[in-house]
Amino acid sequence: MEILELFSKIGIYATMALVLVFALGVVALRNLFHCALCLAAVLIGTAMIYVALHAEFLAAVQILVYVGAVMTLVIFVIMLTEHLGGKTIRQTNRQSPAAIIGLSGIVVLLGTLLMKTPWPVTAKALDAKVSVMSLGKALMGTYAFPFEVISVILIACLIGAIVIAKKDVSEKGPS
Amino acid sequence: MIIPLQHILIFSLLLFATGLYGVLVRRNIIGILISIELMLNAANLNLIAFSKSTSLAPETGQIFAIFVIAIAATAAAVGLAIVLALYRVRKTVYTDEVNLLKW
Amino acid sequence: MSMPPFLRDIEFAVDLSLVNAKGWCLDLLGHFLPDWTVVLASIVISGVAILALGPLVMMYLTLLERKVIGRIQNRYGPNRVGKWGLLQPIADGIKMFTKEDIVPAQADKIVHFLAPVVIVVPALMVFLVVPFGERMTAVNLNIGLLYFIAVSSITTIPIFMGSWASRNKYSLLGGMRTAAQMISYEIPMTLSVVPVIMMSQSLSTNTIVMTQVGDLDLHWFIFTPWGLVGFLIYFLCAVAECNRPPFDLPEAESELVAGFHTEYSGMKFALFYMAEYMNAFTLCGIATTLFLGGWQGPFFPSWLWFFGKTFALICVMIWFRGTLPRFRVDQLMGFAWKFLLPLTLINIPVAALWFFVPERLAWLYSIAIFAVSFWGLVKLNCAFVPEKRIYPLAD
Amino acid sequence: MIFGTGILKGLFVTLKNFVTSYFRKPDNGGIFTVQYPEERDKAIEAFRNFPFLAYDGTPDKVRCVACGICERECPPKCIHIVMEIDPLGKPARRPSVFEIDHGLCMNCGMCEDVCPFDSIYMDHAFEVTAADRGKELVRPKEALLKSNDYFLKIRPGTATLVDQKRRAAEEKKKLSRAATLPPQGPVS
Amino acid sequence: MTNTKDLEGSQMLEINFGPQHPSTHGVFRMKVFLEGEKICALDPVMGYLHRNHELIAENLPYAATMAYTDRLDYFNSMANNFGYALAVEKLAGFEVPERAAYIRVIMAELARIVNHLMLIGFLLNDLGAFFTPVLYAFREREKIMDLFEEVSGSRMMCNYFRFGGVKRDLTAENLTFIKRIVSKLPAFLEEFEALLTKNEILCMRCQNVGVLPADLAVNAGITGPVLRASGVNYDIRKVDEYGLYDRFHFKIPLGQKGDVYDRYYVRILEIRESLKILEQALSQIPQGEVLNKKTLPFLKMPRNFKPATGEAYGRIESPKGELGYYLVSDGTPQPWRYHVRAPSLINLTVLEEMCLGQKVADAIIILGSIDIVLGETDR
Repeated sequence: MEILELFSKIGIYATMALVLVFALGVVALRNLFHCALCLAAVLIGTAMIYVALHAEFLAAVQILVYVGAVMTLVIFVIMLTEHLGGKTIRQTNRQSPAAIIGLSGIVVLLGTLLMKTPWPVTAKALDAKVSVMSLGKALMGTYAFPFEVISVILIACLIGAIVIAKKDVSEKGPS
Repeated sequence: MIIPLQHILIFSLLLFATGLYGVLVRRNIIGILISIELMLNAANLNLIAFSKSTSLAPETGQIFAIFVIAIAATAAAVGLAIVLALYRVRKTVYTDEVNLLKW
Repeated sequence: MSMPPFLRDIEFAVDLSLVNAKGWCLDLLGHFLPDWTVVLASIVISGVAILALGPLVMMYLTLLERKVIGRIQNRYGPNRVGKWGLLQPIADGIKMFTKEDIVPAQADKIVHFLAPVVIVVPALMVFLVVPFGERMTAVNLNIGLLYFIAVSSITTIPIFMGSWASRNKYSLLGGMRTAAQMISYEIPMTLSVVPVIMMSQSLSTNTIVMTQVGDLDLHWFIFTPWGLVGFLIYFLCAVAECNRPPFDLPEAESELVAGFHTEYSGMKFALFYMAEYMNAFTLCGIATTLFLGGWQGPFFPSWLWFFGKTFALICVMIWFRGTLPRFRVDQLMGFAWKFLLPLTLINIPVAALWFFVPERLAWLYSIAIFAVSFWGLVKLNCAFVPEKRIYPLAD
Repeated sequence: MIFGTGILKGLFVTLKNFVTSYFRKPDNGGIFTVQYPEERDKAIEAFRNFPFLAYDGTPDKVRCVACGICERECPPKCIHIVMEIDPLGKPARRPSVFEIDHGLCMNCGMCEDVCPFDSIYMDHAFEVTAADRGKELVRPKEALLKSNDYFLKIRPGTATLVDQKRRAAEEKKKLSRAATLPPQGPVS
Repeated sequence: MTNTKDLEGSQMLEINFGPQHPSTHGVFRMKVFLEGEKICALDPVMGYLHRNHELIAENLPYAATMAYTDRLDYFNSMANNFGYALAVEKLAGFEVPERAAYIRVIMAELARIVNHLMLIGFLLNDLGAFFTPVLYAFREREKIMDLFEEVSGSRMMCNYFRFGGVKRDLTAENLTFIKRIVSKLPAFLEEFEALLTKNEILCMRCQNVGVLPADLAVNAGITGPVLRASGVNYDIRKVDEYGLYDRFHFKIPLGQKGDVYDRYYVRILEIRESLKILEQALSQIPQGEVLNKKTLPFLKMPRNFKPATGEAYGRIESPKGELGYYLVSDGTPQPWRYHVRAPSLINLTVLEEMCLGQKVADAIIILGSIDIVLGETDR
């Protein structure tokens, strides 16, 4: 069975590499629609990594919420704001070289720190299986308050988004 | 865990850095918003990875990730609504063209 | 009612024949090759079965649809290629393959190419959790239902890709409509499933089927008031999710020519078509699983029951197509948000109370609640109610 | 009136049609498709398609005298006639060229109406094709000539009337000829 | 009326519906400016099917034009023939034998039934029903078409009417066939209405959509069912009493709001009234000639027909509205001036007023409910 494990390892690293490539696409492509599609790919790839980390529920939520809803919203707005077939104009500002230098510094710094730090990995945690039921119990028990707060925020933002995007009083906002 | 924790952390660091780069250099507001989604994603990945390896209650990481996803969705909704409103008034979605600090 | 034991044995053998066939293959393989190949082979066999099933189902769904609609309209439907037109799908396939593939000059070539390819992927992926029969679920995920909802929600993205990349205004309008429609109808659809999850206390499709177990005394969820309402809502949303009439606005022929796939031809068009029909099939399959007892049923093999029920639901979809005109955009959205969504929200507490109340009483109050809420919702949405008109006859 | 009853009623109508399509007769609301190459609609005598030229007996006995009335009266001007000139240089009262451009003809039946020589009639043949719209669609005389027997077959009513009329005219002609010329033998 | 030139290049989405589009009923183009799905401006563009009908007719003898009038409104060539025959008869003062007049009324009403059935079918197609109403309508139309073929020789391009009568007499079988059609149509209409009239989706889509106020309709010269759906009682069959329409008892159904639903339902009611006329005509039809003997030579030799100098306007209530033919003769075999007042074209002029502020889908059904045929609109 080691071979199968090897396969899955290869699969995970390949997914990671692909996700990084698509992430670069998100920030570097000129056509915004392509960027959004790359982001969708990144999100799906991350969901796959979640599955590999035994967080299937989270993966499903990620796809449902991010890809199904947020991405649709993003693409919708892109469609509304970009002209169909319009020429792609310069998408980056002049901070780009500075940003690259600074960020590579941060990456190197944090990366070395990450590699140097001894991360304690407990065997109990490795064995622990998170079922949907235990997640639900935690949400409704330990984290009931944050959960409610989140729902209030969601409602508030829903109303806020509609109010902001609304054109004038006589017309309906996007649903 | 199949792959070592460090690798996941490095991966999420790279993802985060890419997202941050996007936030810093993008002119288009929608571009900035989707780069922020990238960063949030990297953070989520960290949460999951840590919850798999530490002795906290195993649900914690996932639940926080779910919260993050919910917040990200609200952020996207409000942000995009603002973009739409801005576009309607200014006919542009480029940050450096919206520099009047007024509507 | 009980069957004689030998009949039961035969039924069992037939029932599991497909499963056993796969098992024998794997056993045979296990004699010669290392263990990991057996695991791999198992995946490959299931995968190939699904990959073959998807297009096959799609091909014959088109034939079924054309035949049924033909009969509804007093026509024969296709009857030239093969007996009763049985080879028609193959002829169509050949035609699609050999047709010229036209890409608009202004199109975003890569995305235009990718969209039909990508749209098939989620359509095939959802087959993984559909329980086709006893022990015939490809992957028994413990979050199967959530997986199904999540994966089928990806479908909007390739539709967007197609509509955007075509650089066509009809496509663009179709894409916009798709986004609005799919997101709107996903919400009541997901919520209509919640009572089922509550009752079976599981997200696994297999467990949901098993909680509706029963031979002739039917324990299907549709035979409860909340199940019936949930089923109706789910089914209407399913019709909307796979863009079929009366909710076919994204590809409204009389308005938007063909909506998001206006600029597709040949094989790419066929892929869009395929995804649409496979979605219809899986949505009906999941409806069967959730509300109609899945593969449960007496006498016949379980997979026959599953396919029978699913095809019955698909026939209802086709029946809708043969009868109903299309909604308008605002009415479509209003129907989802002002009618279906409140009804699902009422449905959930009704189902929750079902646990604690004796059955007779539960029937009574749930019927009362649904009647009142239906009446109230119709009254509130006065736009849905037809006006009464009198036509004077003058000399 | 409960919301949805109209839709249910409509669904019932289509269901009824679905079921009855299996056993109802075509004229009673069943399937009325005529499966074309195998089955054919019943021939209707009045049906008119492109015109043809009738001849008696053999193709050289054309009724047409190339008078050109149809050519002149044809609304889309799709007929082209050239009168044959006999070796003596006199008009032979027979068409040497008689062409109908099927690409122009609109099957109005005007030529049939105006022809004083009972020569041009509307045909029933509708399975006419051409691969080239410039040349092949212009049908020459050879393609247009059809015997009176064919005419009798496709349009028995009209053809019998025409035949009677022609026979009567012949008789009259003979009689008048008999009246002007001395009899040259026993008249049968 | 918005000038669409001003809107070009604005933020609005400009869409050309047509000339190739599934539901423009031919080669017709609607230039539409959209804001989201709302119509801000609409510009009907026609002329793609222009065939020079009037000029051709001015260069042909009067009899030859009859075949061309078939091609105007190709759904009811019988009605077109009727109008043209009326105009020429007015010009030349021909009488029509009684039996021929009855046959004309029967044919015109059958054509009206065919036209209204097809219109409702296609309107439902525009509404998104997948061909079912069309094919049910086809089922009934087929019988009437068979009859047309039997009497005239052609299903659609009938060319059946002649000056002073009709081309061919109806046989006894034809009459029983028509009786059978007439006796069976009410049952079909019941079925059709069960499928459509009370359907909630149809009501939601059609009611209060594309409202045409009565005063606008009158001012714009709208005629036919579109006008009557707005509640104006104007039917040329009653106003002119041409043909034999004064002998029959029938009513004029009127709408109240003038929306798409009224236009749909008024047509259903008109079919019922047509059936009443047909029943009366079939029971009253006398024996006799079908063609005025005086006109026969003119049909044999069209160029001999030279009406005296003068003008005539013959109009009928075609299924689409007032179909008028205006003829000016200068004593030659060809008319000096020939003009067709096509109801499709004139009814189309209010399209923009009806569509503004509605959704895209509404524009399609409003166009469908006006009932245009491009052969007539563009001529």
